[in-house]
Amino acid sequence: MPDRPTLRRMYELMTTIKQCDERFRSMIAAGEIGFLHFPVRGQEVVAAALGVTLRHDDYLVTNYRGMHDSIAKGVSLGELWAEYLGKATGTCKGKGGPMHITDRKSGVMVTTGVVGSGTVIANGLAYASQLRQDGRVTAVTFGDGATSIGAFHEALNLAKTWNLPVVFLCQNNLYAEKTAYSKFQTTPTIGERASAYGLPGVTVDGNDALAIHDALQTAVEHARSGRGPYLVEAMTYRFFGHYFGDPMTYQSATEREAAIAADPVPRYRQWLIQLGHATEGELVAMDDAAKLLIDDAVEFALNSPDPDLAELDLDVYAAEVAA
Amino acid sequence: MPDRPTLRRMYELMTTIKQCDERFRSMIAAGEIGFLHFPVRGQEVVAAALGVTLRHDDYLVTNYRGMHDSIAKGVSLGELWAEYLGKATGTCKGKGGPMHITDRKSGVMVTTGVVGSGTVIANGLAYASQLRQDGRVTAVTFGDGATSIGAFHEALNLAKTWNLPVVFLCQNNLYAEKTAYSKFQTTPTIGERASAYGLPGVTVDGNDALAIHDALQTAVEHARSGRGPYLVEAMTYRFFGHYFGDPMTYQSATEREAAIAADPVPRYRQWLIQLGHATEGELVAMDDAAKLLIDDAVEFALNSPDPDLAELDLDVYAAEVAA
Amino acid sequence: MTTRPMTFVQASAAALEEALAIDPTVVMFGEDMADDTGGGVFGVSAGLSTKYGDRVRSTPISEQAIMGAAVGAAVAGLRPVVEIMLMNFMGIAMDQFVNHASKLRFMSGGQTPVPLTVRTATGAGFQQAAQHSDMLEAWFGHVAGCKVVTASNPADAKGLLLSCIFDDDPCIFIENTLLYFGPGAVPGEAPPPGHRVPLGKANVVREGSDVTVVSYGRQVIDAITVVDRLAEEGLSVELIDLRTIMPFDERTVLESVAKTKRAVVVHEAVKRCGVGAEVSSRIHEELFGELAKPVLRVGARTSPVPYSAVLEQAYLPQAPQIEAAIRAVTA
Amino acid sequence: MTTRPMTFVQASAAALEEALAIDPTVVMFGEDMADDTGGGVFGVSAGLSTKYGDRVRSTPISEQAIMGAAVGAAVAGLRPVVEIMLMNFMGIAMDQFVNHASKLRFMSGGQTPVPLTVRTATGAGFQQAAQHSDMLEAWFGHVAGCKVVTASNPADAKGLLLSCIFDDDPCIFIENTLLYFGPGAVPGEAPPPGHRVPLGKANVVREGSDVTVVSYGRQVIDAITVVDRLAEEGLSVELIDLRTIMPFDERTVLESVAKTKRAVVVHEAVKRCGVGAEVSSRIHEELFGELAKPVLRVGARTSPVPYSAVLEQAYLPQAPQIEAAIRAVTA
Ligand SMILES: Cc1ncc(C[n+]2csc(CCOP(=O)(O)OP(=O)(O)O)c2C)c(N)n1
Ligand SMILES: Cc1ncc(C[n+]2csc(CCOP(=O)(O)OP(=O)(O)O)c2C)c(N)n1
Ligand SMILES: [Mg+2]
Ligand SMILES: [Mg+2]
Repeated sequence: MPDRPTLRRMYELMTTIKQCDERFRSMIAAGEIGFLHFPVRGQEVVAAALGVTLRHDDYLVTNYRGMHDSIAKGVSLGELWAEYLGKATGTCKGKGGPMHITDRKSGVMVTTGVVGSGTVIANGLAYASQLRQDGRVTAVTFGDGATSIGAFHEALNLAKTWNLPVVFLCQNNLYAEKTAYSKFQTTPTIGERASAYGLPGVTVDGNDALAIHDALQTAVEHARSGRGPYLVEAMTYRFFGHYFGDPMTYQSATEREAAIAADPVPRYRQWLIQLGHATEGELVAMDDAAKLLIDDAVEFALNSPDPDLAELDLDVYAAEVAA
Repeated sequence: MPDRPTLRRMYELMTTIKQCDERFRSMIAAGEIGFLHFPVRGQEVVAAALGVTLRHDDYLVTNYRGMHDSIAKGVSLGELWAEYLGKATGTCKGKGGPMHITDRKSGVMVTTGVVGSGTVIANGLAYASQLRQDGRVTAVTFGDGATSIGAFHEALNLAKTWNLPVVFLCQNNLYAEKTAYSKFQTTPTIGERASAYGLPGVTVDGNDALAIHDALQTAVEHARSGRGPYLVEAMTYRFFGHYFGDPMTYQSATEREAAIAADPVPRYRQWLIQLGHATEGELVAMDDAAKLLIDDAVEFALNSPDPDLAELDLDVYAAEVAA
Repeated sequence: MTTRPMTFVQASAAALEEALAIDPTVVMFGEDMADDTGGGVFGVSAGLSTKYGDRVRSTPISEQAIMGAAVGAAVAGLRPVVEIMLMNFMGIAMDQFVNHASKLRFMSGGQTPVPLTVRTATGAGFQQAAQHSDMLEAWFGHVAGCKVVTASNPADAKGLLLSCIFDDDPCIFIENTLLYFGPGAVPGEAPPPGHRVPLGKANVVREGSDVTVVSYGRQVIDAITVVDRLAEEGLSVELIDLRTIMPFDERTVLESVAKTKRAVVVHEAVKRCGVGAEVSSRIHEELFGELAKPVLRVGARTSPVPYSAVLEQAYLPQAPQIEAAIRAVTA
Repeated sequence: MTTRPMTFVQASAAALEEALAIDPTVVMFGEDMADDTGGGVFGVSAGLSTKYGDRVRSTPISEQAIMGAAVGAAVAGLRPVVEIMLMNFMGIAMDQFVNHASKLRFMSGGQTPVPLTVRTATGAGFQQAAQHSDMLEAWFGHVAGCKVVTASNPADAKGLLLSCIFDDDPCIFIENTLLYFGPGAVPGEAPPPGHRVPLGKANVVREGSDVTVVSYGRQVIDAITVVDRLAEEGLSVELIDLRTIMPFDERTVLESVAKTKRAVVVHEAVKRCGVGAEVSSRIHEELFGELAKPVLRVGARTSPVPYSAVLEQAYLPQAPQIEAAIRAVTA
């Protein structure tokens, strides 16, 4: 059981992620901003648990649906918003965008748009830590769909043979785009597929903050102590489809409504109050503080300039591309 | 237990493969012919068992170390030799070579030089059979090293989700080029990795004709009856290294000598006699017949013409390439 | 002949449906493709699995397995049409497409043609950034044994896709997401059923005598605007839509340039080592003595596709650059 | 300065050893690489893992994992040098090399350079057929963000490989198997320790005034033979070895052709959409008015690499074709 500050920090992260996702969606719906958004609403808990489990200097590799992971790892909201809006002040100067957030200072090293590709990259980061003995762990997050891709297999296999300090975190939200997980499920769980590589794997309720926190803590500790890689499958759900605007015709309304009714964020909030870890007043204050942070981030992003056209010739190579 | 004709046929295949490999090596050593040869000596038994288990019209996908598989599946020795020698009369008119034997008439559909790549192709052949309900099974052979590659994972996973009639046959000869299997072994066996895809997998002694025949028969029957894919790992050994001429410095002489001392071909031959399935005289006749066939094949190949230069513009596309 | 309008999405859908209907060896698979998994990410395959059952299937996210299965199915005599959702993901399937699909006919001495078609969407302009927008046709142009095809209007899309499917060589058919959903997605005229556009044959979109513009895909639309505007100025531009990008219709291109003595090649892909370099080189090699000016190329900057809209628009070759190049060679 | 002879294998080995020795961030991995797994398939890395321990590692047969680990290690600040045994297997690692290694510096807005080097062997002429011989440098030339390098002699090989390793961009260094073990494998002069050959700078192998030949890799050796023979006839050929194939040293090439007014580009790769098309186009674009003849390209036929030795030799561009092209532009 995490200590009280950790429990409260998890809530701060959840409410920030939840409100951030809501704000993106409402502003897109209102036509104030426009980009392809991959909603993370419903998956806040697993990200929050990851955020409090990793050290600030640990490495994270995430993917296009990675806003929650990035926030949890500590990316500044202003820079995140600015990047999503393609502004010069964004984490990547507006050149990468939502699918490619890199933020060295918070340890978000790579965000990939290619399903499953992050798993093999994570090994390289972990290898660097292993050589340097810097005590860092690398975590890589990916979806249920990503476990079908060859890179995932190669990644687990190499991580095991090199005994790398890496945690593979599958956020199983039951869908890969329009394809239900159950349609392509060949084993009862993804967690147990780890045994094909001789590494430990578990499947836990990713919407249960204590359960996923516990699993991640075990996994991170395992990796950090030199015992090698670990696979964690966190069962969760995405409330708003693959992308914002997804008509979600391929999924049953009942299933979705049930998931929303069991929304893990208010559930956790309730639990904090019930167990006396925080008062309603304190939680309202956290919600409000997150709102203010987001207000600032939005303002910062909206008021930021577009990147200079000269940026096109920069960062392609170490030297500027000659016109 | 296979019937007597099958037991004898297996020996015919083994002695043909063994002598063929010996002839290639002796002629290369003598400088009479020259090409990069991947010896199959030591792996005859598994190929022979496969040969008698598959129907003539079943499909086979093999790889650069595939001479034994091709012979077992029924490729004409003359055309095989001619292809190895790059002659116009070869299976592929000399354009593919040893690493790319295709022989439609015996069901050898693809031979790949890219490790593990055959596994995903096999699925496509099996899918065609599934649609046509032609009762064919597709077998694909690959090595222990190939199981580390992503394509292998994708292949097993898709084969299971589509319930394809395909048999994945891993010939575990304990080495991948210079890398001992044990160096990269993450699970006790490769056979058990099948469980990560919900399909049956077994590991058997591939040098024990009855054991491997039994396993393959079960696997092929399973696939043919519509119950889906099957993984068979056949434990074996390659006597002459990765390629002919390989100094084999990476491998212990004792290990190799022990393997050669336990040569599965004479062992099986002995067993046939002991159990009364064939007499010494009959087996000598088989050995001699195989030798004559090889003599003919060598002569045919040596006397065949090189391909015409016009072949360069043919078979690139359906239409001839315009000069 | 019908004149109801047709979008690019409808064009691909119609070609697929027609192919499935007329030939039982046509099969289709890809991610999300079957109706119980959404009918395709862009809805192109909606309804097809319901109608054609097991011949239209969804796959796990496994580009190597998709392409490999297509190779195997083609070798077994089927005509698989597979979807690699976005062209950048061909990076995962290159071994199967290049080392296997494109070479097996040759390696087998002609025994195993590989009549597969890859449909793949791509194109910059939607802020999909560096991993979802690349035009990579030049890679495939360099590979002997495959054909690379794209369309600039829905009727061509339908006719070319059908030709790809029934062609006996592996084809990669590029669908532009901006033509699907962007400003260029204006419906065109629907062709009559059975309409095919032959591979290997370019289309002279505008006849002209002063300069030849060679292009393909979405840039043909930009070029039409420029060419028609210049016509008002009295500049007569011959506009060629390659349709089959590679191997390209040298004859049509060379005959045109022999007439106009000037040429501009336009494509969306990065200019460096792009298809434009091949087309330009062929023109120079064959018509050097007759050319009034060097062939110019218009293409994207040497950069990954940027996310920011302003950078992305500056990255892309646009109408003003096409116009400038035409003016430069006719000056 | 030492003059002991050095083979290509020794050149790569020496560069690797030197890099490992002087910079603790240099790491190496690939199949069979460590000494307990044979010290590398061609023996290039023999002894290095024994000396440098965990910095030199073997991997399972997993090209995606190899390239991905190199990307991650580079992002973390190491200088990984990875071996993709043969260039055709890059087909498996394209997503990692192109979508990730080559773009991450840009996508991250400059935060994460990817200073990795891929060593990969290839080349036709050893009857290794269609899946083990391809020259695919044009693919990488089309990708903004990476550099493509190859050497025509051992001293360059050592100096260029060292420069790749210490370059801050992803580099792909192509090693020719025929130069390793074939008739071209004559040892060259060993360069002094520390010798580096700068990237992006071509080498003028022979100065001349009548015609410029631009080449790289093994074909430079063929070209030298031809050029030296033609010199006896009084034909003065300037021979340029690009060394860095792409981005190439336009300045050296253009200055030379501005002088000679004639050019031939030679490479082993298939001509269609090859690097030669880019070089040829650039020369035409910049020097059209000064050229006496069109730039000619010499490259492989439009075909997969055939197995049969007679076909393979006919597939490959050879000295007679180089000579014929030179004669054609100087006629
Ligand atoms: C290699 C690859 N194939 C296909 C796609 C297109 N695509 C984007 S997201 C997605 C579904 C991924 O599902 P999952 O891994 O479960 O992650 P989730 O989106 O549910 O978080 C697909 C197929 C891609 N980006 N990369
Ligand atoms: C994708 C790929 N990577 C590397 C190679 C080089 N290579 C050829 S054979 C081989 C070893 C394969 O070992 P295994 O699968 O055990 O088969 P075996 O040779 O023992 O039959 C390697 C690495 C290749 N051909 N393909
Ligand atoms: Mg999912
Ligand atoms: Mg092996």
